[in-house]
Formats: sequence, structure tokens, C-alpha cells
Amino acid sequence: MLDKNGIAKRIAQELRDGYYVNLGIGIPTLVANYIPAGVNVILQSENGMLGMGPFPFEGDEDPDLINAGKQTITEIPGTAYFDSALSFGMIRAGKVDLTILGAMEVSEEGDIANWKIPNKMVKGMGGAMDLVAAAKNIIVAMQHVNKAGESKLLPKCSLPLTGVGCVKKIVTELAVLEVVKGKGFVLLERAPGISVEQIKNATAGRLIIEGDIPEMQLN
Amino acid sequence: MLDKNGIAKRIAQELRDGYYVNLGIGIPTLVANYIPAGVNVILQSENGMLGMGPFPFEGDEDPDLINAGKQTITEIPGTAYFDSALSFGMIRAGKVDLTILGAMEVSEEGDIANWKIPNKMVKGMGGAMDLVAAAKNIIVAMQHVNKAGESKLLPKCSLPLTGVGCVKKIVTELAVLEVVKGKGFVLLERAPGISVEQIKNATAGRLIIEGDIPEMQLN
Amino acid sequence: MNKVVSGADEAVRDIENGATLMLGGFGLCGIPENCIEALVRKGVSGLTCISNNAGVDDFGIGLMLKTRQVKKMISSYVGENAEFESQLLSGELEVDLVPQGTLATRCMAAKYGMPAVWVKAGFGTEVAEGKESRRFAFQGEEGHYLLETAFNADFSIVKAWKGDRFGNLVFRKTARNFNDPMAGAAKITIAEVEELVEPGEIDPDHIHIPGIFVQRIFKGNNYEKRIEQRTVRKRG
Amino acid sequence: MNKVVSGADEAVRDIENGATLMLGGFGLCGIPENCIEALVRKGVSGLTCISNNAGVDDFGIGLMLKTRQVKKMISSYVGENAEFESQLLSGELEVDLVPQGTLATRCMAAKYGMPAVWVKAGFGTEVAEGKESRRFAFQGEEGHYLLETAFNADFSIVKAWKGDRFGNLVFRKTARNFNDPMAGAAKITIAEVEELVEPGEIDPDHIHIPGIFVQRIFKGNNYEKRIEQRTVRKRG
Repeated sequence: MLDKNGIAKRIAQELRDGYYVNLGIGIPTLVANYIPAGVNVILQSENGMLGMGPFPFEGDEDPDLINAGKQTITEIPGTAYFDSALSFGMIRAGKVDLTILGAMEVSEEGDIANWKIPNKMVKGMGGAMDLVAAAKNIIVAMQHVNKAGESKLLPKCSLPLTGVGCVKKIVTELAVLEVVKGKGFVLLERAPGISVEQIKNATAGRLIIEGDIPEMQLN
Repeated sequence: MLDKNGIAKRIAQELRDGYYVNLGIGIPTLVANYIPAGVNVILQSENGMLGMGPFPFEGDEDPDLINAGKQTITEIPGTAYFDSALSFGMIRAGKVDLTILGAMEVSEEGDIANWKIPNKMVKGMGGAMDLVAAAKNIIVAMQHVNKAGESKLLPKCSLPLTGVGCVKKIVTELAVLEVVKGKGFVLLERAPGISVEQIKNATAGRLIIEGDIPEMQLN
Repeated sequence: MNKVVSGADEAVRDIENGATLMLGGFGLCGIPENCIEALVRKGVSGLTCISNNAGVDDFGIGLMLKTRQVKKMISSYVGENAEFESQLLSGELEVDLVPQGTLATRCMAAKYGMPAVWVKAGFGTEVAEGKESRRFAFQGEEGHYLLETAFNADFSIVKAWKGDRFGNLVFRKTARNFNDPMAGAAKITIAEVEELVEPGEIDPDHIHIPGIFVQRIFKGNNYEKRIEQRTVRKRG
Repeated sequence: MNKVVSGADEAVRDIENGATLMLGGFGLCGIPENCIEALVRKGVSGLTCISNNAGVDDFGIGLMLKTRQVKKMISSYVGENAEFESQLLSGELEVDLVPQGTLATRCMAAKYGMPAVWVKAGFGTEVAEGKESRRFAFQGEEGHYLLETAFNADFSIVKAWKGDRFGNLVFRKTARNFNDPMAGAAKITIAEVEELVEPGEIDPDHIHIPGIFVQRIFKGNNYEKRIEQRTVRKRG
């Protein structure tokens, strides 16, 4: 079973040289720590920046330089700043190659719910609806089951949707799955030490198991 | 009867301190030479500039600095450059206070035709259609009659339209007229030495003459 | 051409009860601190605020929530403060949640004289309820788009780094955010700046907002520029 | 992240017969001189060119007209050259005249992922023929708007002053014009620059086009930057 860093590490293998990538809050942020050697990616922060660098050294924090999670960050050589309208313009026009974000639920049709729980204070969707509506390639990083032990990979989402038919891949503590429309969750890889049976038990939506399912290679 | 400079001089009296003004090609360009003392206006050039200065001194021409008429110009302290989409954004949003342009025909409803003559090579509307569709305040600078001696102030335009119901005022070599919807061309002023009769004879559209028509004050 | 006013109080002098305001900033980054304080001093109420966030309990728009000056928030993400939550639950405060890109684009639409825009975000979700949708092909790909209207605000209040007497503005780093599409998107735009310079001192190619979009400008004071999430790494 | 290609010929290598191109510039100001020359050398034909103007007889897009490479021009103002006129009259060349602001906005729409925009220009004129129109209230004023679609071009070819390896671009003065909304508006954007610098050499707040919008960049040579209307005043 993977921990958060393991999930991030596995997702980092999906990065390709030259990609522009938008990382959501939580596990996706950790992906930046595991970018493979030789792979150069540029991180987009939807509040208006390309070329997001690491956190600043203590004392170097700049209140005018934050990411979409409102964390203090730094620039890199080649950073560009721009306004929020252009930022979502580039997202909407499909210029961002990969978006990685968390989710509360994903359906076997690729629908995603990650912004609202009925009867709980709703904080808002932020940029998530724009990102999932527009990105060409969306990977969800999440736990396979929720705290109550219920599967988050469902035939249909029970929570209010963030976007429809948009999720391409899911990486959880148990598995890597591809969402194929009309089929369901196609199991690609097992986490180290996890059996297909365990994944089956944790998946409420339609799980497709074709042939032998390899174990993830993490190094 | 006014010459071109006289028309420009009279139009310059319509400028108010703090106005942003777009000047079309031809007579409108001359208006810049007669801006009254104490009146500060900023000239917009729709190719992407606010704060257009005079022509450069010989030898100072910069090919990267031209106006919408493709003439070499200069900047002033406070000039701002921007792209063509933002330029027409500000025009469309009504941020430009006054647009002065030429016309082939104006109708008593304020329609304007100034871009196309059937059976003649059509060069295009350039920015004229955007300007007349959006400007809050449009003054037309033109000759009262065409080269064939026919009135250019008509009940209806005969040429293809550039915009509908948009012209507010007209300054010609003979008169200043306001276009009032549902009424027609309301005569405001006569050019020096010009009689109301002469203006009547040169105006094919409905001319409204209310009370005594004063002569223009040009100094 | 002199748009300089004496300060925040003069800048907001004619903002009346019930006005609709755009307020720049993302989180607490690039917010018009001086104008918010002046609005609190003025005590104007019943405001509709278009702003990506609603501040925190004791800073930003949170200050106007505490004094119950806000009737409605139009935002993409709120609730970083307890006051907001309690007023929302009690029904005192209305909130209209708008996807962040749609929020930015509805500001931009107003600035660019476009009455409405077609955007993808929210199709198939509750955000789409009651909205017109249409299928378009965009660069060869079919998709569903929602018709979203331009905002119609009385005042836009933005914060820039530098500005001049003509209203030309320059932003700094990610403090640009919503300040840029909001500048010029309302009938009257008020800009507060950290440095007020003479026309000509800013390179005309570096200007982010041409002065035509700004009606009032002043040099703000005592910027706190509070950091919401101070994240650092240790020096190696 | 290195988008640098060796030169104009490599940059335009995969532009095929029948392609739709956006070409930046206003008049002869800020036109991609090197790429135009490379397209002439390449001899690719049947092109649709989206460009505000069509150059003059012996410069700019005029060079491609002379060699009969252009099938259709989408422009706001043409005919500063005799070749254009004769091909148009003979029916060899199609022309689609679009109001200048609509032209810029249809480029911007493509760049911003908006399939169509509502604009006022052309309502009640022949430009409106066959187009959907709608009445909207914009900031309290009712008006008629036309639905205009985003352009769908294969390549966008722009000229900037400076650029870096990541594709970040900076323009100079009024040479920005259509180069800005076109950069990123096509599937592939090619940028030619007068100065190619290293990432970090351009202040990140001065960048007009973030590199994400640019796929290929190179340093152009021998810029002529011809002036169309040389207007001067005498030294006093």
C-alpha cells in the first residue's frame, strides 16, 4: 500500500519532458518532489504564473509571490507572470498538458466530484471546475476508499459533480487505473504488495481486469 | 466655407479636458493640430497605443511606432502600448470618449457609410465598423456634398453601411449639425459667410432649422 | 489628465449602500487594503462584492464582513473565516459561487465590452442550472459551453504596484491576478498603488493597464501584505 | 524546455499546402519577415492567411501573393498592392473582410479557448449577413451583438522583439498589435525574434506572451522593417 509520497512518486512517472503541468492542492503538490531526472516540466499556478519554483528559504518569503494554494513560493529563470483571465484562457484552450488533482469520488464514466458535500459548509470550487472542463489529460490522486471505508471509485458519483467525463487516470494507494468510457476502471498496475482481490474489494464501480496486472515499479 | 483645416478647427472645439479621442484618417487627423489651450486629451490609435505624439523629427522615425494610418509617430510621457484585442476591447467597452471620422454618406437616422463603393475595389473596413458600433460619441468630419455635387446628408444611405444609428454630430465645410433620431439633421451652426439657404440646398435629408442659426466662432 | 485623489477616503467617497463592487486580489495577495479600510470607516452597507475570495476574519474583505457591510459575495472560494460561515448559515449573507476562470472571464468580458461569453467550466454540474448551453466545435473538438454574462459592477477597486497620474498601472508577480481583468471592468475603477510616479517614468511597454481603464488613483499607505500560508524550506 | 529551432526554414518545415495561417503585424509593422521569406522559398501554396493586412507589392504577404501561394485572405484592410487587386478581380484570390476589432477578438477567442464571441461591430451591415445576432444589455445599455466564431488556424506566425528558449516573448511599441492575440491562437505558434536571450533575462513581469503559447522560436536575420508612410516634422 502506498503512502501519499508513494502516490506522488508514481504519478511523477506520468510526466514527460516539456510538459506544462498544473498541480492541485494536497498529494498533487508532492509530485513536484519526484520529477524524474532528465524530465523538464514547467509548473503552472492558476493564479497567474508559469515556472513555479520551490518554497523560499526562511526570510525570503514574498507576499506578492504565492501559488494557487496561497503558499509562498519562488520563481525560476524563465518564470512568467500573467493575470487570472489569461491563466484560465490557457487552461481552457488546452495549453496545459497535464492536470493532477484530488477527488472525493470518481465515476466509471470519468465524472469527478471534489468540491461540495451536502449539509457541510461549501467553500467553493475555486479553479477546479475550469481545470477539469478543459484539461486534455487529468490524473486524479486520491485514496481508494474514504474514511468510512467506502469506495471512491463508483458507478456514479453521489456527490455534486465538478466535471463530467473528464478523468483519464487515477492513482490511489492501491492501484493505477485508466478510465475508459463505456468500459469502466481499467486496472493497469497494483501497488507493491497489493492483490487484485484487494483492489476489487475496494472498487465499487466496474473494474476491468485484463490479463496479468503488473506491480508498480517505484524506485 | 471652411477648408479642411477649418473643419478640423471647429471639431477641436468639441474636445473636453480629459477626453480619450480616436481620430480617423484624413481631416480628423488634423484635429490634433487645433486642440484648445488648457484642454488635455489623450489620443488613442487603434493599432495599440494611448498617448500618440506628433510626427517624429526627420531621422527619428521608428518602424515599430506607427499609428492606425501607418504613419510614423512619436510617444509622449505617459504613453501606453497594448495589443489590438485590448485596443478594440477598450473601444467596445465605451472607454474612448470621442471618435472623429470621415464618411461618404450619413443618413438622418445617424447611419454611416464610409467603406465600400459598389463596383469599385473594396479595401476593407479596417477598424471603422468597430469604432462606430461602440463609441458613445461620434463626430463625422466630411464635405457636405460629393465631387458630383450630390448631398452626402441623406434620408437613407445609398452605399453599404458601416454602422447604424451611431453618428451624433457632423461638421462640414458649410455647417455643424446634430443627428437627432426621429427628427433628422438639426442645424446648429453655419460656417462663416454661409447662409441657411445654402445649407438647405446642400442637404438631401430632413434638415431641422429651429430659430436663428448662429455662425461658427473660429479663432 | 490628472486622476490622482488624496487617498482612499476620497477614492471611495461616492460608493453608496447597495453598490456592486469588484475587489482585486487572490487570497490576501494583491488586495486593495487601503480601500477596504476606507469602506469600513465609511460604513457603507448592503454591498455586493465580486472577489475571488472573502478574506480572513481580521483582514481583507473579512473586515467588511465583521461590520456586516456585505450583503452578497460572488466568489470562487470562500470560508477561510468563521465570520463568513456564521453569516452564511444564519442567512444574513448570500453567496454566489462561480468557477475561478469563469469569474475572471466575466470580469474580462465587461472590460472588453462583451456582454456574455461561452465557457466550458461547470457544464453538467449544478453551476449550469438555469443557464443556456450550446455545443460548439472548437479547433476540431466538439464540446458543451455555458453562456455566462459579463459582470455589471459600479466600482472596480484594484491594487497595483506602481501607477502614474494618467492611471497607467504595473503589477508585481502574482499580485496581478484578478486586479488586471477587473481594472476597467466597472463604470469607475479605483486603483491604489504602492508607488505613484510621473507619466513617462514607467516604460510604455511594461504597462499592464493603460490609464484609460482607471478613473481614480492614489498612493496607499502602511501595506501589511499579510501572508496566508507561510511555507519555507531550510537553508541547505 | 528548449523550443529554439535553427531558423525560419526549420520553423515552417511542416506547413503544408492548404494550411490556414495567422500572420502577425499591422501594415508592415511587426510582420514576421523571416518566416514569410521562408514560406516563399518553400513554395507552399493554397494558403489561407489571417492577417490584418496583405502587405505591399514587394514586401510582407505581398511576396506570397506574387508567387500565387495564397488562396484566401482574411483581413480588415487590403489592397495597398496592385497584385492583390488583380488577383482578386480575376477571381484567383478570395478575400474575407472582417472588422479589425472582430479580427483581433476572433484570434483572442481561439487563444482563450472560447469557441465564439458576441461583438457589436457590423450589426446592421452586410458583415452581419448570415450571422446569428442577439440583443443583450451590457452595463445597462441594450444593444445588438453578432456571434463571431474563434479562428481555427494550423499555425500562428508572430514576430516579437525579444524571446527566450522557453518561448517567452516581449514586443516593442506598436509592433505588438496582432502578434499578441495571435500568439497561442493556433495549434502551433512560431515566433521569430530580433533578440534571443536565456530564460531569466527578461523580467517575468515584462513578459507579454508566456512561453506556453509558443512552440517554436528562432532569432531572425536582416530585418528590413520597412516604413509604409514616412511622416516627419522639421526640427524647430
